[in-house]
Amino acid sequence: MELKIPSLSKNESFARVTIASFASQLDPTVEEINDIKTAVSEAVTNAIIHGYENEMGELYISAKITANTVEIKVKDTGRGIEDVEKAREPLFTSKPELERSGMGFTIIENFMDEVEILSKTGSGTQITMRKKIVPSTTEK
Amino acid sequence: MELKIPSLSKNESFARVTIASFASQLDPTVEEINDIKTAVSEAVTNAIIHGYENEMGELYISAKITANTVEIKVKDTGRGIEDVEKAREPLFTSKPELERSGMGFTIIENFMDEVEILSKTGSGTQITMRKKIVPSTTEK
Amino acid sequence: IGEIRRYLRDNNPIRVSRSLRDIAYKALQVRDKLTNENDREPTVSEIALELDIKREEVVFALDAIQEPVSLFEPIYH
Ligand SMILES: Nc1ncnc2c1ncn2[C@@H]1O[C@H](COP(=O)(O)OP(=O)(O)O)[C@@H](O)[C@H]1O
Ligand SMILES: Nc1ncnc2c1ncn2[C@@H]1O[C@H](COP(=O)(O)OP(=O)(O)O)[C@@H](O)[C@H]1O
Ligand SMILES: [Mg+2]
Ligand SMILES: [Mg+2]
Repeated sequence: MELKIPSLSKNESFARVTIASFASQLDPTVEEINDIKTAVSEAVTNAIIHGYENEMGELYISAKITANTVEIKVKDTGRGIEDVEKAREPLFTSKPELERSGMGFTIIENFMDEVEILSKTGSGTQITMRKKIVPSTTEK
Repeated sequence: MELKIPSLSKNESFARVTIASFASQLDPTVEEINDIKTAVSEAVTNAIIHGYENEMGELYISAKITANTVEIKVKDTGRGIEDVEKAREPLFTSKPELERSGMGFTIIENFMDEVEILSKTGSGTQITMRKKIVPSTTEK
Repeated sequence: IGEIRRYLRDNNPIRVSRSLRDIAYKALQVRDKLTNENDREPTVSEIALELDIKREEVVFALDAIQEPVSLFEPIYH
Protein backbone atom coordinates (compact mmCIF):
# COMPACT_ATOMS: atom_id res chain seq x y z
CA MET A 1 0.00 0.00 0.00
CA GLU A 2 1.05 3.58 -0.62
CA LEU A 3 -0.21 6.61 1.24
CA LYS A 4 0.40 10.24 0.37
CA ILE A 5 -0.57 12.91 2.88
CA PRO A 6 0.24 16.57 3.49
CA SER A 7 2.90 17.13 6.13
CA LEU A 8 0.54 18.46 8.77
CA SER A 9 1.09 17.41 12.34
CA LYS A 10 -2.59 16.44 12.65
CA ASN A 11 -1.93 13.80 9.98
CA GLU A 12 0.65 12.10 12.18
CA SER A 13 -1.87 10.04 14.12
CA PHE A 14 -3.79 9.14 10.97
CA ALA A 15 -0.58 7.89 9.34
CA ARG A 16 0.55 5.82 12.30
CA VAL A 17 -2.80 4.14 12.81
CA THR A 18 -3.28 3.47 9.09
CA ILE A 19 0.07 1.71 8.86
CA ALA A 20 -0.59 -0.18 12.08
CA SER A 21 -3.95 -1.27 10.72
CA PHE A 22 -2.32 -2.49 7.51
CA ALA A 23 0.28 -4.41 9.54
CA SER A 24 -2.49 -6.04 11.57
CA GLN A 25 -2.96 -8.63 8.80
CA LEU A 26 0.19 -10.30 10.22
CA ASP A 27 -1.83 -10.78 13.38
CA PRO A 28 0.41 -8.96 15.87
CA THR A 29 -0.29 -8.40 19.54
CA VAL A 30 -1.36 -4.98 20.80
CA GLU A 31 2.19 -4.49 22.04
CA GLU A 32 3.68 -5.16 18.61
CA ILE A 33 1.13 -2.78 17.08
CA ASN A 34 2.23 -0.12 19.57
CA ASP A 35 5.89 -0.60 18.62
CA ILE A 36 5.03 -0.06 14.96
CA LYS A 37 2.93 2.98 15.78
CA THR A 38 5.70 4.55 17.81
CA ALA A 39 8.29 3.99 15.07
CA VAL A 40 6.03 5.42 12.35
CA SER A 41 5.16 8.32 14.57
CA GLU A 42 8.83 9.22 15.13
CA ALA A 43 9.65 8.97 11.43
CA VAL A 44 6.64 11.03 10.38
CA THR A 45 7.31 13.68 13.04
CA ASN A 46 10.92 13.93 11.83
CA ALA A 47 9.76 14.44 8.24
CA ILE A 48 7.37 17.19 9.34
CA ILE A 49 9.62 19.14 11.67
CA HIS A 50 13.11 18.44 10.30
CA GLY A 51 12.44 17.54 6.65
CA TYR A 52 9.94 20.28 5.90
CA GLU A 53 10.61 22.43 8.97
CA ASN A 54 6.85 22.82 9.37
CA GLU A 55 6.39 24.18 5.85
CA MET A 56 3.87 22.39 3.61
CA GLY A 57 5.12 19.29 1.85
CA GLU A 58 4.02 15.78 1.01
CA LEU A 59 4.70 12.65 3.03
CA TYR A 60 4.99 9.38 1.16
CA ILE A 61 4.41 6.36 3.33
CA SER A 62 4.33 2.83 2.03
CA ALA A 63 4.06 -0.58 3.58
CA LYS A 64 4.28 -4.10 2.32
CA ILE A 65 4.25 -7.53 3.78
CA THR A 66 6.59 -10.38 2.89
CA ALA A 67 6.22 -13.62 4.81
CA ASN A 68 6.15 -12.59 8.48
CA THR A 69 7.74 -9.21 8.01
CA VAL A 70 6.23 -5.79 7.50
CA GLU A 71 8.37 -3.23 5.69
CA ILE A 72 7.49 0.44 6.10
CA LYS A 73 8.97 3.38 4.23
CA VAL A 74 8.51 7.01 5.26
CA LYS A 75 9.75 9.51 2.70
CA ASP A 76 9.92 13.28 2.46
CA THR A 77 11.39 15.55 -0.21
CA GLY A 78 12.60 18.10 2.31
CA ARG A 79 16.02 19.40 3.31
CA GLY A 80 17.71 16.05 3.94
CA ILE A 81 20.23 15.03 6.58
CA GLU A 82 23.82 16.22 6.36
CA ASP A 83 25.43 13.54 8.47
CA VAL A 84 23.32 10.39 8.82
CA GLU A 85 25.80 8.67 11.15
CA LYS A 86 25.62 11.55 13.57
CA ALA A 87 21.81 11.86 13.28
CA ARG A 88 21.50 8.24 14.40
CA GLU A 89 23.46 8.84 17.60
CA PRO A 90 21.37 8.81 20.76
CA LEU A 91 20.66 12.31 22.07
CA PHE A 92 21.83 14.03 18.90
CA THR A 93 19.39 16.70 17.77
CA SER A 94 19.83 19.62 15.41
CA LYS A 95 16.94 21.42 17.08
CA PRO A 96 17.68 21.56 20.81
CA GLU A 97 15.73 24.83 20.95
CA LEU A 98 12.53 22.85 20.28
CA GLU A 99 13.25 20.60 23.25
CA ARG A 100 13.73 17.65 20.95
CA SER A 101 15.14 14.68 22.81
CA GLY A 102 17.37 13.46 20.00
CA MET A 103 16.05 9.96 20.68
CA GLY A 104 13.82 9.47 17.63
CA PHE A 105 16.17 7.27 15.63
CA THR A 106 17.22 5.37 18.73
CA ILE A 107 13.58 4.59 19.50
CA ILE A 108 12.94 3.47 15.91
CA GLU A 109 15.98 1.18 16.03
CA ASN A 110 14.83 -0.31 19.30
CA PHE A 111 11.27 -0.98 18.20
CA MET A 112 11.99 -2.27 14.71
CA ASP A 113 14.29 -5.08 13.57
CA GLU A 114 16.03 -3.26 10.73
CA VAL A 115 16.31 0.43 9.92
CA GLU A 116 17.86 2.01 6.83
CA ILE A 117 18.22 5.74 6.29
CA LEU A 118 18.77 7.20 2.84
CA SER A 119 19.15 10.94 2.68
CA LYS A 120 20.52 13.64 0.41
CA THR A 121 20.85 17.27 1.38
CA GLY A 122 18.35 19.33 -0.56
CA SER A 123 16.45 16.28 -1.89
CA GLY A 124 14.96 14.54 1.10
CA THR A 125 15.03 11.52 3.34
CA GLN A 126 13.70 8.00 3.19
CA ILE A 127 13.54 5.73 6.21
CA THR A 128 12.97 2.03 5.62
CA MET A 129 12.09 -0.06 8.65
CA ARG A 130 11.26 -3.72 8.98
CA LYS A 131 9.70 -5.70 11.77
CA LYS A 132 9.13 -9.40 11.96
CA ILE A 133 5.92 -10.42 13.64
CA VAL A 134 6.42 -13.66 15.49
CA PRO A 135 3.30 -15.80 15.15
CA SER A 136 1.65 -16.90 18.38
CA THR A 137 2.87 -20.44 18.85
CA THR A 138 0.74 -21.74 21.65
CA GLU A 139 -2.51 -21.60 19.66
CA LYS A 140 -4.53 -24.75 18.99
CA MET B 1 -4.95 11.90 1.52
CA GLU B 2 -4.27 9.48 -1.29
CA LEU B 3 -4.12 5.75 -0.91
CA LYS B 4 -3.02 3.17 -3.46
CA ILE B 5 -3.66 -0.50 -2.76
CA PRO B 6 -3.74 -3.72 -4.76
CA SER B 7 -7.24 -4.80 -5.80
CA LEU B 8 -7.44 -7.71 -3.39
CA SER B 9 -10.71 -8.37 -1.64
CA LYS B 10 -8.88 -8.63 1.68
CA ASN B 11 -7.95 -4.94 1.25
CA GLU B 12 -11.59 -3.94 1.19
CA SER B 13 -11.99 -3.72 4.95
CA PHE B 14 -8.66 -1.92 5.27
CA ALA B 15 -9.80 0.71 2.75
CA ARG B 16 -13.19 1.08 4.37
CA VAL B 17 -11.84 1.58 7.89
CA THR B 18 -9.03 3.89 6.72
CA ILE B 19 -11.43 6.23 4.94
CA ALA B 20 -13.81 6.12 7.88
CA SER B 21 -10.96 7.05 10.18
CA PHE B 22 -9.99 9.95 7.95
CA ALA B 23 -13.60 11.19 7.85
CA SER B 24 -13.87 10.91 11.62
CA GLN B 25 -12.00 14.21 12.00
CA LEU B 26 -15.39 15.81 11.22
CA ASP B 27 -16.74 14.04 14.30
CA PRO B 28 -19.62 12.30 12.51
CA THR B 29 -22.29 10.24 14.21
CA VAL B 30 -22.03 6.47 14.16
CA GLU B 31 -24.80 6.43 11.58
CA GLU B 32 -23.01 8.87 9.29
CA ILE B 33 -19.77 6.92 9.47
CA ASN B 34 -21.60 3.68 8.72
CA ASP B 35 -23.11 5.30 5.62
CA ILE B 36 -19.62 6.28 4.47
CA LYS B 37 -18.21 2.83 5.18
CA THR B 38 -20.99 1.16 3.23
CA ALA B 39 -20.55 3.48 0.25
CA VAL B 40 -16.77 2.97 0.15
CA SER B 41 -17.26 -0.74 0.48
CA GLU B 42 -19.64 -0.88 -2.50
CA ALA B 43 -17.36 1.25 -4.68
CA VAL B 44 -14.24 -0.74 -3.79
CA THR B 45 -16.01 -4.06 -4.34
CA ASN B 46 -17.21 -2.85 -7.76
CA ALA B 47 -13.67 -1.89 -8.75
CA ILE B 48 -12.37 -5.31 -7.70
CA ILE B 49 -15.02 -7.52 -9.26
CA HIS B 50 -16.27 -5.45 -12.21
CA GLY B 51 -13.32 -3.15 -12.96
CA TYR B 52 -10.58 -5.74 -12.68
CA GLU B 53 -12.77 -8.85 -12.77
CA ASN B 54 -10.69 -10.25 -9.91
CA GLU B 55 -7.42 -9.88 -11.82
CA MET B 56 -4.63 -7.92 -10.12
CA GLY B 57 -4.83 -4.14 -10.45
CA GLU B 58 -4.40 -1.02 -8.38
CA LEU B 59 -7.10 0.85 -6.49
CA TYR B 60 -6.67 4.59 -6.04
CA ILE B 61 -8.66 5.98 -3.16
CA SER B 62 -8.49 9.56 -2.06
CA ALA B 63 -10.33 11.66 0.45
CA LYS B 64 -10.39 15.29 1.36
CA ILE B 65 -12.32 17.53 3.66
CA THR B 66 -13.70 20.94 2.78
CA ALA B 67 -15.71 22.73 5.44
CA ASN B 68 -18.18 20.10 6.71
CA THR B 69 -18.02 17.87 3.66
CA VAL B 70 -15.91 14.81 3.02
CA GLU B 71 -15.19 13.99 -0.63
CA ILE B 72 -14.08 10.46 -1.47
CA LYS B 73 -12.84 9.18 -4.84
CA VAL B 74 -12.47 5.51 -5.72
CA LYS B 75 -10.68 4.88 -9.00
CA ASP B 76 -9.67 1.83 -11.00
CA THR B 77 -7.98 1.49 -14.38
CA GLY B 78 -9.99 -1.56 -15.34
CA ARG B 79 -12.48 -2.32 -18.08
CA GLY B 80 -14.81 0.66 -17.53
CA ILE B 81 -18.59 0.89 -17.77
CA GLU B 82 -20.29 0.84 -21.18
CA ASP B 83 -23.51 2.53 -20.18
CA VAL B 84 -23.27 4.54 -16.97
CA GLU B 85 -26.97 5.53 -17.00
CA LYS B 86 -27.98 1.91 -17.08
CA ALA B 87 -25.40 0.87 -14.48
CA ARG B 88 -26.93 3.37 -12.06
CA GLU B 89 -30.40 1.85 -12.39
CA PRO B 90 -31.59 -0.10 -9.35
CA LEU B 91 -31.30 -3.86 -9.84
CA PHE B 92 -29.14 -3.58 -12.96
CA THR B 93 -26.17 -5.93 -12.83
CA SER B 94 -23.91 -7.22 -15.59
CA LYS B 95 -23.01 -10.23 -13.45
CA PRO B 96 -26.27 -11.92 -12.41
CA GLU B 97 -24.37 -15.22 -12.34
CA LEU B 98 -22.44 -13.97 -9.28
CA GLU B 99 -25.67 -13.28 -7.46
CA ARG B 100 -24.97 -9.58 -7.48
CA SER B 101 -27.95 -7.56 -6.38
CA GLY B 102 -27.45 -4.68 -8.77
CA MET B 103 -28.04 -2.33 -5.84
CA GLY B 104 -24.47 -1.03 -5.30
CA PHE B 105 -24.91 2.33 -7.00
CA THR B 106 -28.38 2.76 -5.54
CA ILE B 107 -26.98 2.24 -2.06
CA ILE B 108 -24.14 4.69 -2.69
CA GLU B 109 -26.59 7.32 -3.95
CA ASN B 110 -28.80 6.85 -0.93
CA PHE B 111 -26.03 7.04 1.64
CA MET B 112 -24.04 9.91 0.15
CA ASP B 113 -25.22 13.41 -0.80
CA GLU B 114 -23.62 13.57 -4.24
CA VAL B 115 -22.28 10.86 -6.52
CA GLU B 116 -20.47 11.32 -9.83
CA ILE B 117 -19.40 8.47 -12.08
CA LEU B 118 -16.74 8.95 -14.73
CA SER B 119 -15.97 5.92 -16.83
CA LYS B 120 -14.42 5.01 -20.15
CA THR B 121 -14.47 1.53 -21.64
CA GLY B 122 -10.99 0.10 -21.58
CA SER B 123 -9.59 2.86 -19.34
CA GLY B 124 -11.36 2.60 -16.03
CA THR B 125 -13.84 4.14 -13.66
CA GLN B 126 -13.78 6.88 -11.08
CA ILE B 127 -16.52 7.38 -8.52
CA THR B 128 -16.63 10.67 -6.64
CA MET B 129 -18.91 10.83 -3.63
CA ARG B 130 -19.55 13.61 -1.16
CA LYS B 131 -21.25 13.67 2.18
CA LYS B 132 -21.93 16.58 4.45
CA ILE B 133 -21.46 15.85 8.12
CA VAL B 134 -23.94 17.74 10.26
CA PRO B 135 -22.03 19.36 13.09
CA SER B 136 -23.00 18.45 16.61
CA THR B 137 -25.29 21.05 18.16
CA THR B 138 -25.87 19.70 21.65
CA GLU B 139 -22.23 19.35 22.64
CA LYS B 140 -19.77 22.17 22.98
CA ILE C 1 -38.33 8.50 31.66
CA GLY C 2 -38.54 6.48 28.47
CA GLU C 3 -39.68 9.56 26.65
CA ILE C 4 -36.78 11.63 27.96
CA ARG C 5 -34.37 8.93 27.03
CA ARG C 6 -35.81 8.75 23.53
CA TYR C 7 -35.59 12.53 23.25
CA LEU C 8 -31.95 12.48 24.27
CA ARG C 9 -31.17 9.68 21.91
CA ASP C 10 -32.89 11.27 18.93
CA ASN C 11 -31.38 14.67 19.56
CA ASN C 12 -27.98 13.61 20.70
CA PRO C 13 -26.91 10.74 18.50
CA ILE C 14 -23.77 8.86 19.42
CA ARG C 15 -20.65 10.33 17.90
CA VAL C 16 -17.99 8.12 16.39
CA SER C 17 -15.42 9.51 18.81
CA ARG C 18 -17.49 8.22 21.73
CA SER C 19 -18.22 4.86 20.14
CA LEU C 20 -14.51 4.30 19.33
CA ARG C 21 -13.64 4.87 22.96
CA ASP C 22 -16.30 2.39 24.03
CA ILE C 23 -14.91 -0.21 21.63
CA ALA C 24 -11.38 0.47 22.85
CA TYR C 25 -12.26 -0.09 26.51
CA LYS C 26 -14.00 -3.32 25.60
CA ALA C 27 -10.95 -4.37 23.61
CA LEU C 28 -8.71 -3.77 26.61
CA GLN C 29 -11.02 -5.84 28.82
CA VAL C 30 -10.96 -8.68 26.30
CA ARG C 31 -7.19 -8.39 26.08
CA ASP C 32 -6.89 -8.84 29.87
CA LYS C 33 -9.34 -11.70 29.87
CA LEU C 34 -7.56 -13.58 27.08
CA THR C 35 -4.15 -12.91 28.62
CA ASN C 36 -5.32 -14.58 31.82
CA GLU C 37 -6.97 -17.47 30.02
CA ASN C 38 -4.10 -18.28 27.66
CA ASP C 39 -1.16 -17.08 29.71
CA ARG C 40 0.09 -14.98 26.81
CA GLU C 41 -0.81 -11.75 25.09
CA PRO C 42 -3.64 -12.24 22.62
CA THR C 43 -3.26 -11.11 19.03
CA VAL C 44 -5.33 -8.32 17.56
CA SER C 45 -7.35 -10.86 15.55
CA GLU C 46 -8.21 -12.80 18.68
CA ILE C 47 -9.53 -9.63 20.29
CA ALA C 48 -11.45 -8.76 17.09
CA LEU C 49 -13.01 -12.21 16.96
CA GLU C 50 -14.24 -11.92 20.53
CA LEU C 51 -15.79 -8.49 19.85
CA ASP C 52 -17.13 -9.60 16.46
CA ILE C 53 -15.52 -6.71 14.57
CA LYS C 54 -12.72 -6.41 11.99
CA ARG C 55 -9.17 -6.33 13.31
CA GLU C 56 -8.65 -2.95 11.59
CA GLU C 57 -11.49 -1.60 13.74
CA VAL C 58 -9.70 -2.77 16.87
CA VAL C 59 -6.51 -0.99 15.83
CA PHE C 60 -8.32 2.27 15.07
CA ALA C 61 -10.39 2.12 18.25
CA LEU C 62 -7.36 1.54 20.48
CA ASP C 63 -5.66 4.53 18.92
CA ALA C 64 -8.56 6.71 20.01
CA ILE C 65 -7.73 6.26 23.69
CA GLN C 66 -4.00 6.37 23.30
CA GLU C 67 -2.22 9.37 24.73
CA PRO C 68 -0.13 11.07 22.09
CA VAL C 69 2.80 8.73 21.50
CA SER C 70 5.17 10.12 24.03
CA LEU C 71 8.74 10.62 23.11
CA PHE C 72 11.36 9.11 25.32
CA GLU C 73 10.27 9.56 28.95
CA PRO C 74 7.89 6.66 29.58
CA ILE C 75 9.92 4.24 27.51
CA TYR C 76 13.33 4.33 29.10
CA HIS C 77 13.14 3.60 32.77
N1 LIG D 1 13.31 13.55 7.79
C1 LIG D 1 14.36 14.26 8.20
N2 LIG D 1 14.81 15.32 7.45
C2 LIG D 1 15.88 16.06 7.85
N3 LIG D 1 16.57 15.82 8.99
C3 LIG D 1 16.18 14.79 9.78
C4 LIG D 1 15.07 13.97 9.43
N4 LIG D 1 14.91 13.03 10.39
C5 LIG D 1 15.89 13.25 11.29
N5 LIG D 1 16.66 14.31 10.93
C6 LIG D 1 17.85 14.83 11.65
O1 LIG D 1 18.27 13.84 12.56
C7 LIG D 1 18.31 14.35 13.89
C8 LIG D 1 18.00 13.25 14.89
O2 LIG D 1 16.65 12.82 14.78
P1 LIG D 1 15.94 12.19 16.06
O3 LIG D 1 16.80 11.08 16.56
O4 LIG D 1 14.54 11.86 15.69
O5 LIG D 1 15.97 13.37 17.13
P2 LIG D 1 15.09 14.69 17.25
O6 LIG D 1 13.93 14.57 16.27
O7 LIG D 1 14.63 14.71 18.67
O8 LIG D 1 15.98 15.84 16.88
C9 LIG D 1 17.33 15.50 13.87
O9 LIG D 1 17.61 16.45 14.89
C10 LIG D 1 17.54 16.08 12.48
O10 LIG D 1 18.68 16.89 12.42
N1 LIG E 1 -15.67 -0.08 -11.23
C1 LIG E 1 -16.46 -0.64 -12.20
N2 LIG E 1 -15.91 -1.06 -13.36
C2 LIG E 1 -16.68 -1.62 -14.33
N3 LIG E 1 -18.01 -1.78 -14.23
C3 LIG E 1 -18.62 -1.38 -13.10
C4 LIG E 1 -17.89 -0.79 -12.05
N4 LIG E 1 -18.76 -0.48 -11.05
C5 LIG E 1 -19.98 -0.85 -11.49
N5 LIG E 1 -19.91 -1.40 -12.73
C6 LIG E 1 -21.04 -1.87 -13.54
O1 LIG E 1 -22.24 -1.32 -12.99
C7 LIG E 1 -23.14 -2.38 -12.65
C8 LIG E 1 -23.98 -2.00 -11.46
O2 LIG E 1 -23.19 -1.90 -10.28
P1 LIG E 1 -23.87 -2.13 -8.88
O3 LIG E 1 -25.04 -1.20 -8.79
O4 LIG E 1 -22.83 -2.01 -7.81
O5 LIG E 1 -24.43 -3.61 -8.96
P2 LIG E 1 -23.64 -5.01 -8.84
O6 LIG E 1 -22.25 -4.75 -8.34
O7 LIG E 1 -24.45 -5.79 -7.85
O8 LIG E 1 -23.64 -5.61 -10.22
C9 LIG E 1 -22.28 -3.60 -12.46
O9 LIG E 1 -22.98 -4.79 -12.64
C10 LIG E 1 -21.19 -3.38 -13.51
O10 LIG E 1 -21.64 -3.77 -14.79
MG1 LIG F 1 12.74 12.92 16.01
MG1 LIG G 1 -21.75 -3.50 -6.78
